Amino acid sequence: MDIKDFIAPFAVWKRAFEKPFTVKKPIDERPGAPRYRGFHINDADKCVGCGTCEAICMNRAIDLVPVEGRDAKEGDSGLRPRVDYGRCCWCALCVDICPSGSLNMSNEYVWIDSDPDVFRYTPGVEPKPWDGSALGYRRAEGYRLLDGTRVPMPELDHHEAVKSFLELVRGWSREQAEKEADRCVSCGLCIASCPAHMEIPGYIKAVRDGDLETGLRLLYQTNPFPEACGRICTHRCEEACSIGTDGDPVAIRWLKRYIADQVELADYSKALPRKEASSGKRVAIVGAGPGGLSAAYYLALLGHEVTVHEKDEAAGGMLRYGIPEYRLPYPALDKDIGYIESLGVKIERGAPVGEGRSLASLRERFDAVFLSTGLPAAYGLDVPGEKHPRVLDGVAVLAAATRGQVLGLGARVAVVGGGNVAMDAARTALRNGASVDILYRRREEDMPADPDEIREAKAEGARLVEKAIPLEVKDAGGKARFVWNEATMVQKEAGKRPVPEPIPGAIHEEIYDSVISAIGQGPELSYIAEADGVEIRRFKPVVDRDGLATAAGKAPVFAGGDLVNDRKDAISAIADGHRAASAIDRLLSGKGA
Amino acid sequence: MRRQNEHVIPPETRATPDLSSGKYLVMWQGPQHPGITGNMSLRLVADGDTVVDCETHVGYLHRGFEKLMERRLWMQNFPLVCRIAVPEPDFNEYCYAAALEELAGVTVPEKAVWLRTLSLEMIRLASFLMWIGGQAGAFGHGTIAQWSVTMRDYVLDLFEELSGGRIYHMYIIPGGVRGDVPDGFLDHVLETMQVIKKNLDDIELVMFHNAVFKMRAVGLGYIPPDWVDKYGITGPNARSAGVARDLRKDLGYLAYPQLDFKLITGGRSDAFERAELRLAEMYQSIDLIRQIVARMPKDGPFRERLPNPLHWKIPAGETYVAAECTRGEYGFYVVSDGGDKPRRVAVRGPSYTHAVSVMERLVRGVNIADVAGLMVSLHTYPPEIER
Amino acid sequence: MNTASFQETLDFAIGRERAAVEFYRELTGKAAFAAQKSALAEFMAMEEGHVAMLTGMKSRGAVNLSPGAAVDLGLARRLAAEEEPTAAMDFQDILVAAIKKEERSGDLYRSLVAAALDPDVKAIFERLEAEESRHKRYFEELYETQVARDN
Amino acid sequence: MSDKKIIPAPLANEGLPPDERGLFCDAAPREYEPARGIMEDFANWARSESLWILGFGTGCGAIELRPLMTSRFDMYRYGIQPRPTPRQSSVFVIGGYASVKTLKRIVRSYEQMMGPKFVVALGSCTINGGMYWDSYNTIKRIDQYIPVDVYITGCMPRPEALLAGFQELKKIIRAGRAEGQNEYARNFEWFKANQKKVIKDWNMPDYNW
Repeated sequence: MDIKDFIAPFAVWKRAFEKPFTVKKPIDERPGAPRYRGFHINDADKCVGCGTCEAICMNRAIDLVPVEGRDAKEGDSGLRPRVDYGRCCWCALCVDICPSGSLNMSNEYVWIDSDPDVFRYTPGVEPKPWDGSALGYRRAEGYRLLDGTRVPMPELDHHEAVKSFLELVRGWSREQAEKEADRCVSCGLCIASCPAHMEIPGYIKAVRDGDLETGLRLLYQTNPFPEACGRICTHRCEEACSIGTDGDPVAIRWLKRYIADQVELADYSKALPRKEASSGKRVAIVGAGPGGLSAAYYLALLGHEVTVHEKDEAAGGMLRYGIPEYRLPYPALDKDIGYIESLGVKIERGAPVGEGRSLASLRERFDAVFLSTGLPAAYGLDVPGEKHPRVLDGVAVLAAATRGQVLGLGARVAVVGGGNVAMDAARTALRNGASVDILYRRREEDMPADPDEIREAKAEGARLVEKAIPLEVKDAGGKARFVWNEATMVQKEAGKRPVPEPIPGAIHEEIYDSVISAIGQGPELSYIAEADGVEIRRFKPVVDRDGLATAAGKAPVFAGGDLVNDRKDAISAIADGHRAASAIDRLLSGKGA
Repeated sequence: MRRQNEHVIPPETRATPDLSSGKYLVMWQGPQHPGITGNMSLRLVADGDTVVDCETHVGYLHRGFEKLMERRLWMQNFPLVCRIAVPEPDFNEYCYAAALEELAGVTVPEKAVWLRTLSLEMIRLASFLMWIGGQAGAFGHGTIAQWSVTMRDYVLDLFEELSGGRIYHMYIIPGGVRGDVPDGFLDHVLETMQVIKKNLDDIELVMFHNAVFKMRAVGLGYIPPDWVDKYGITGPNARSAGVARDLRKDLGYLAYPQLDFKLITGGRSDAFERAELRLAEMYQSIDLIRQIVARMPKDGPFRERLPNPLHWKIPAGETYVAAECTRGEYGFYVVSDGGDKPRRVAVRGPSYTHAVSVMERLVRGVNIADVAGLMVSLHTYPPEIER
Repeated sequence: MNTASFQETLDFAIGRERAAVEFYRELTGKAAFAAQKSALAEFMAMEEGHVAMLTGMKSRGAVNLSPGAAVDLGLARRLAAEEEPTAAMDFQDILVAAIKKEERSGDLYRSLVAAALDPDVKAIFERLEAEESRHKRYFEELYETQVARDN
Repeated sequence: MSDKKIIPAPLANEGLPPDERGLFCDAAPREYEPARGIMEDFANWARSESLWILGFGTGCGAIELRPLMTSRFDMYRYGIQPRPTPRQSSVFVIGGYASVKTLKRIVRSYEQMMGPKFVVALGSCTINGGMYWDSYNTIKRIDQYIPVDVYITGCMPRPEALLAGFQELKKIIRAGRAEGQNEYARNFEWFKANQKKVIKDWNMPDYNW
């Protein structure tokens, strides 16, 4: 110790005149940093209520609560996260993981109260002073906890694909499927949007865990057509997928296909539930499409004896005769149907109901009847000259292709319509070596077909002619001269979709070898007589929630599938079949109908 | 009376005093006591004003982290770990993240490595600044804390800018870090380092050339070098005892092998030297931060993409990842059974050895008034004692 | 407008609606199965409703119909020239027949509007024309959503 | 707070060794009776302007008290300063989570404080358990055990939030609404019953001030 040790400390007196460290008005002068993790803000319109924030929150600080004025709809649970600041640790994992990116944080941090019960609120719903704060924690650019990119699906090259009816989509390897399954956050928004309410997060988890038998069991709980649906389902679920709010939705359909593809038919019985003991009841099903066979599957499982009456020579309905082989190869469909038949379902092929096998007689012989005859008849173009021999029916063309008949479409084909049938017909024609024009009355974005289908049809070489209103078909030396009027889209009424309005004078015409009409299909209902007591309104049997069309008379009649529902896709038909099967079982077993 | 520069070699074995003799005074220091470094307590037995026996009592801050972590997903644990050592959360974050990365076989991008190093050095500086205020305060010198805690706050401002958090940064996430540096951040770092360096010069003048501090700290709490291995003493406490041990050099993790710094060791091993050594390490940290800022890659990804955190499974295995924190070796031992949650996490913090085993022995023979100063000179954080 | 011409105008309109009822009755006679009959019965009931409505207006002495014409979706003009529905008529055929019929009624009223000298009579015809356009719109909408779904 | 059920239980300092009886008060706390009108207003103003904090860092919240005490935020200018002993303090700052072992010391320190006394609770942990909501060793809601006047949310609340909290407390005190102490007296048995539910080794007197 020396004298310096007494003097040196005084040296810092020189700092006495420097600016002090003190912040004069700390509360007002010091906002949180631009990245500060303060109180939550949520864009309630962007938020879909998937609850991923709730799932990642280690503190259970987030609760999804119903919000007034926000109803559940497809792709939106109607719930919004409520944050409990008695739990929150401001880690912002919820912000990092939020699939839609709606949840963020403001840089506000002062909230004081005497009541411990007030520190919870629903951001974006209950107004707070920090709503809409521009500053605060946001997910950094290039940083996401979730993967917004789908694992690419190997597909045939389009030039290659158009040469044959080989299946276009090749399917995933185990590694690819597991990687895709990993993207799922199990929010379950998809379940609500699936007509059959399939246990989607459950089977995706099964893929992740490599437990495909569990996956298959979950699939068959609600859908006995996993091979078919894994390929051609309209996948409404993927539109609802929360990951799809800011990225590619999880490829639910391909994962379903992966499960079904990986399990051999011989192993199905190991994974799937056994048939219950015979109930001694007999059920007749009209139509061996997805609706009818689904009902058959669930009825057979419940121990009922099921006979399916099918007018065509093979089962599958539109899955077989309406969907080309390159989308749904017949072995895959046969696998689904084969398993249903293995449960003892009897399918009488080539046995149309109508003359000689009336609905009334079925009602005599069986304990219940389920009608699922679909929409087999194509509507005509309804323009002058529609009876021209080169004007073909789209559904019939597809069926002929299935039967392996020579289509004889010619070199230039026009397909009129914008639905999936139109796309299938166009691509079938392409595979038959034709050059194809697709004529649609509205714009491409209005087309009811799957965007994938449209994209692929175009990639394979089909030319899309938008806003073409069919006017007439004239004869041109055995060929068809198709005349159409170019349209312009006019928003005639607010809130409704725009109407194609013909542009005066903009008449085009083109000579085609074939004109395939695919503007829509209607039902075949001549087999239902008035005496059957099935109420029909506007060519649709009127059914209740369970699909019951009539209980009067002999055996009750149920109806479902395209015949009845508005969705008109396979999965809706499957859902109808399942629902009707449950209702029939309740009725037959007397378990409170 | 201890004289200047005289080491009291503390007795290692405990001679249980006969409390019924009436000769001894039993007193509690803590948990509610200004002379304790956190929420823990010492049961002191004093003969006159000299402590003859000490028993540490911990458990006031026990939250059961290691158990809680077994119930949470791998990623969900990342906000939890930083709470283990409150004044320097980043070491927890780093060790946990690095353990997971090792088990899962993830390589962290170069940029993240440097940002992690920056973050660790910044928190080292902040933690030392907090400590030096306490050290001076324990000897009645309140001014230092007025300065140094503010300097620490400036570092926290930097953290706030970088990560969005003041105390708990939650910046080092498994796979990398949570964001790149914001615009102008590195300039702010350099400016702040300038301010802190100037302040440290003042502190050196006022504290280390202060007769009172010298008289009370020199010779206090002598740690014999042979205790270092015996009791698992690490960090500045060990280096002050002359043992050249620093995980930054020994393990060479993160960007440390690419940085230019020397190991600082001492030999006198008393409270004064430990303080001096820590001051030197603060200067060293400033130097390291400047080096990092200068040499950090400007671009590149800052986080490796990991699987979906909601069902991230880590292959079965176990690992121990350690880092040199301000007080010594900080380590995470993580066992995975291949599931989505840790099977076992054990945290090794230096505070346990320093504040319990070493403290109980060093405090014998020390004046009651010096207990607080001695305790601070070991630099311990009670929340970290009980994981 | 004198009462007589009001009565006459409405009688004319009621006559049109009665003819429409007959139109559907005739079609029903051709129908072969339940679905056709129920659709025709529904449309016939609508026309009967119009008869009742117009009769009521006649007895009250006032026409309370909105003058706002519905949007023309333009289907009527381009759908194929009317063919007599047959026993195999499907929903499309029935709808087309209905749309065509409404279109014809509308056309008739339009020409009557042009021919009418009495502004009050003109107003009534205008309203009747608007009413027919709303009917047509109703059928066109059905056609769009139920038949030409894919086009 | 309305559903506080009074559990009638004999509360006494029974079980104390006779020689320690005299060290403790032998009566339950009483409610504070305010003086009249302007006198009480003046007293409340005085109380609000000299908040003396008990320097007991019960949890991690204590870390933000250091910046508050020192030059940058300088709470002394607001009449706030830490005191080393409960006897001199009027504000108890619960620094976040409280483990069961700490709770015992919190109760004891709180009871030893002279009235009028106030409690400020920091962070999520005191409100609803915070991130230790499923820990076996922490209590979830501090207001089950001692009355709380002001909660400041955050994890941790920043020094500015703390200052704002103290300003709020001042307002409450000035308005004469800082009822915590009276509430403790009114519901003494309820609080005691709650405390004893979690503190298993209750080896201290019930009236422990």
